[in-house]
Amino acid sequence: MASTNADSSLDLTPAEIDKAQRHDANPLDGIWIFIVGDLFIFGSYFVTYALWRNWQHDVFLSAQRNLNLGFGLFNTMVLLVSSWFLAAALKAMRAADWDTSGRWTLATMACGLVFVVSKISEWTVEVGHGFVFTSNMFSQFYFWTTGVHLLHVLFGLLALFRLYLEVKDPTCRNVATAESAAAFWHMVDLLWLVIFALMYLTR
Amino acid sequence: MSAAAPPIPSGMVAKARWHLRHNPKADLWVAWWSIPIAYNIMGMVYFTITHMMPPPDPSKSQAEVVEFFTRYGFEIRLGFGVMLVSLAFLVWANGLIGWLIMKMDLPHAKAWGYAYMLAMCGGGFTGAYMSAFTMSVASLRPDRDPAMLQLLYDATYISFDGTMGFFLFGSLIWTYAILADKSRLFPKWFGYTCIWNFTTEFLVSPAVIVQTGPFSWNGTIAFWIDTIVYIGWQVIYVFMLYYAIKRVDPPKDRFRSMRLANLPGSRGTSVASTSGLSPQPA
Amino acid sequence: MPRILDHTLLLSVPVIGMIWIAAFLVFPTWTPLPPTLSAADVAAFYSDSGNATRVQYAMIVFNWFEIGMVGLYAMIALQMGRMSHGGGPLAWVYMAVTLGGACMFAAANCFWIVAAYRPDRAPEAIQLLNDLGWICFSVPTGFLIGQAVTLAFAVFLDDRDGRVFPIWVGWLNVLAAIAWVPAAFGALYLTGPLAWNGWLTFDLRIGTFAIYNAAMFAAAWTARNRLAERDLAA
Amino acid sequence: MQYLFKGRIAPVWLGLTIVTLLSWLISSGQDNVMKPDLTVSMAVVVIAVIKARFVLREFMEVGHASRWLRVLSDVWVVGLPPAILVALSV
Repeated sequence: MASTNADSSLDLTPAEIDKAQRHDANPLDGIWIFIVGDLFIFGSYFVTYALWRNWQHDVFLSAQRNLNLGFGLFNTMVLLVSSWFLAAALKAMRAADWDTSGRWTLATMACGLVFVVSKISEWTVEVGHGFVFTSNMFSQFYFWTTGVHLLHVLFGLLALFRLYLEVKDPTCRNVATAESAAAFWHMVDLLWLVIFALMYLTR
Repeated sequence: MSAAAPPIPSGMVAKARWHLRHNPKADLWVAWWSIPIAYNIMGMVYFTITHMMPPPDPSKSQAEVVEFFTRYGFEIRLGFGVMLVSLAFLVWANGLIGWLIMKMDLPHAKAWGYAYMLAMCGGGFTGAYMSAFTMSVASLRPDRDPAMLQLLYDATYISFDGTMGFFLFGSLIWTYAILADKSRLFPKWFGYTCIWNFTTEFLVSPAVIVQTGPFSWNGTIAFWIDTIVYIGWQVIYVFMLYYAIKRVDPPKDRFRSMRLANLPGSRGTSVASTSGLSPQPA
Repeated sequence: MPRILDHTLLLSVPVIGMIWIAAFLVFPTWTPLPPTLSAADVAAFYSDSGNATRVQYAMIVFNWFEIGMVGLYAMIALQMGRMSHGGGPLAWVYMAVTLGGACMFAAANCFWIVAAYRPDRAPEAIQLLNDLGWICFSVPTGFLIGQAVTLAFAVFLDDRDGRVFPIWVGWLNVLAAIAWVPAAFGALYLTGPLAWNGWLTFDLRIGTFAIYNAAMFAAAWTARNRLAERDLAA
Repeated sequence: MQYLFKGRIAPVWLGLTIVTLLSWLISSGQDNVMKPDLTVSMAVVVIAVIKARFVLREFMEVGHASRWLRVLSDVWVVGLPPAILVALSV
């Protein structure tokens, strides 16, 4: 059982510990593995959606009438603005202007909250019109994909909140963690751009 | 202390014996080995013996369900027999991970470790065992009323998919622990990959509502993408545990009870005289 | 406080063992219902008011005490913590698996109670509940096996010069684990030794369980005494 | 305010906004009648992925990141539209 570990020593050598720590040195690499994986997982969802759209084109087209393009456009703009604000927050942080950075982070979070509220009101309106998850194949994709995205938005808000706390506290200001949180938030924006195109705009 | 132990002999069995006797992490290593072995047995049971995976169509007619259980009845019961013998060893994996969480440098590490163990054991007990029972009972008498067979069929897959919350929560706990751990027992990037795992656990939930399409229990999204992500993550996780075990301190000074044995009133003999080891400082 | 009361947890074990045996005797049949009974026969068994009452009373008692061996297992887990791997994951694993076994027993218990609760149900439904009950009761020996193997492993890992449990406890656990393996395949056949009323699935499993718990009680009792002295000395 | 207009983020943001409005115009057409149109579908998908690449490069700063990351993100950007096109038209 344990025999296959036999030739390795019982504990790591200092060189091995060094190597393991260097591997870890950049926290950005950590979040990036997640982001790339998430992009590809979402990519597979998008392709699945396209396939079903192709198979049930009429159903999808008529079901798309239930969506409100205005809401979709508004949500897209809100997220784009939030990304812009966050990029400004990061620029301020790199210039060591922490107070301004905190304000822009708050502005980003405000945009995120607007998105959440807007998304939920959009759902409420749709459900009120009898357009629910089980209505048809399009509605399944729509509610599910936007729901998963909303989950990402909520996690992103948590990350931004933590970022804000760190910016406020002089003892734990750290550009590297800020960059991780920002990268995640921009990915949320990026995914929404594709979801908006696929759900609202395709014909 | 490994320096004082006798040299590692050659030969599989002798090496294994040496490690069991002298490796202070022997219990961790055996728990580690149980992971690839037990998961492979599980995979074999689900995919090749019982034909439970990939899942059959949820919208099967009653006649097709009867046919399914008639055709695979013996294999289903045999496969679940194998699984029931081996499944308890997955608890070793949970114990190992929970214990590693307890060793991390984060506030209330012990509680996080217990929470992980509770969540994962709960998921294993309900998700795997309940589906095994309903499936076995259905295949035991395929001449039952077809409506009842269909009930058992649904119960199998819905109890399998419907217990994802346990795994979701377990995974969430582990993820948090890794990301918050200051000792970096696991690399941070591995913590981020755990997020794939628990988010994909969220995503199977529509399978308990819809009967066809990509979100049903045999669908592209609810089953295939989820399973591919899970298996990929599982491979990473086995390697990460390997490095974590190498880095963590041994559970306990193995020779503590030997020292106790030297005390008056016990029947042990002196360690120093029998094995040439000097007692460790307390 | 009288000194004997220091040992309430372990002393509860033989008491609960007696209660289990009593409940076992109250159950209408000492051997399981044959799996080959037709749905009508199974329904008739539960419709018989004498049988139904005895099933219900036996199950109520099991329901009260199904987790009763927890004292023994917790005590064993405590001793595992004092072994040379103590502080590692094994003791926690041991506790988790014992809990799993009790949960499966509780599930079986509920299925039987439901079968006896409304005996005017369709015979097919009663038969289904009866099947579920016996399968849940007979087949999940994986937990018992996991329990025995974990403990055996801990005993073998313990250092040779100051064992917490003597080595025979390890071998007893290995033997018990082997004896429980056939029962995991108890769903394979409706007749023969592997059926849920066969000797491999029922008699061997129950017998081993009884002997195992008695022997482990003895082992835990003596280990507790010895270790108490040792701790006092330390 | 100064940070909003520092570097390239403001023009990039403006470009993304304009392109978003453009794809909305392409898709909505004259009235709200849903007509099947593969060209429109592909156009909005391609626009979305191009926007995604700008977000990756300008906001997420993938341009300065390690090589594997640049390569993988470009694989995603280049690979997604053809995959969706094939899925939409097979």
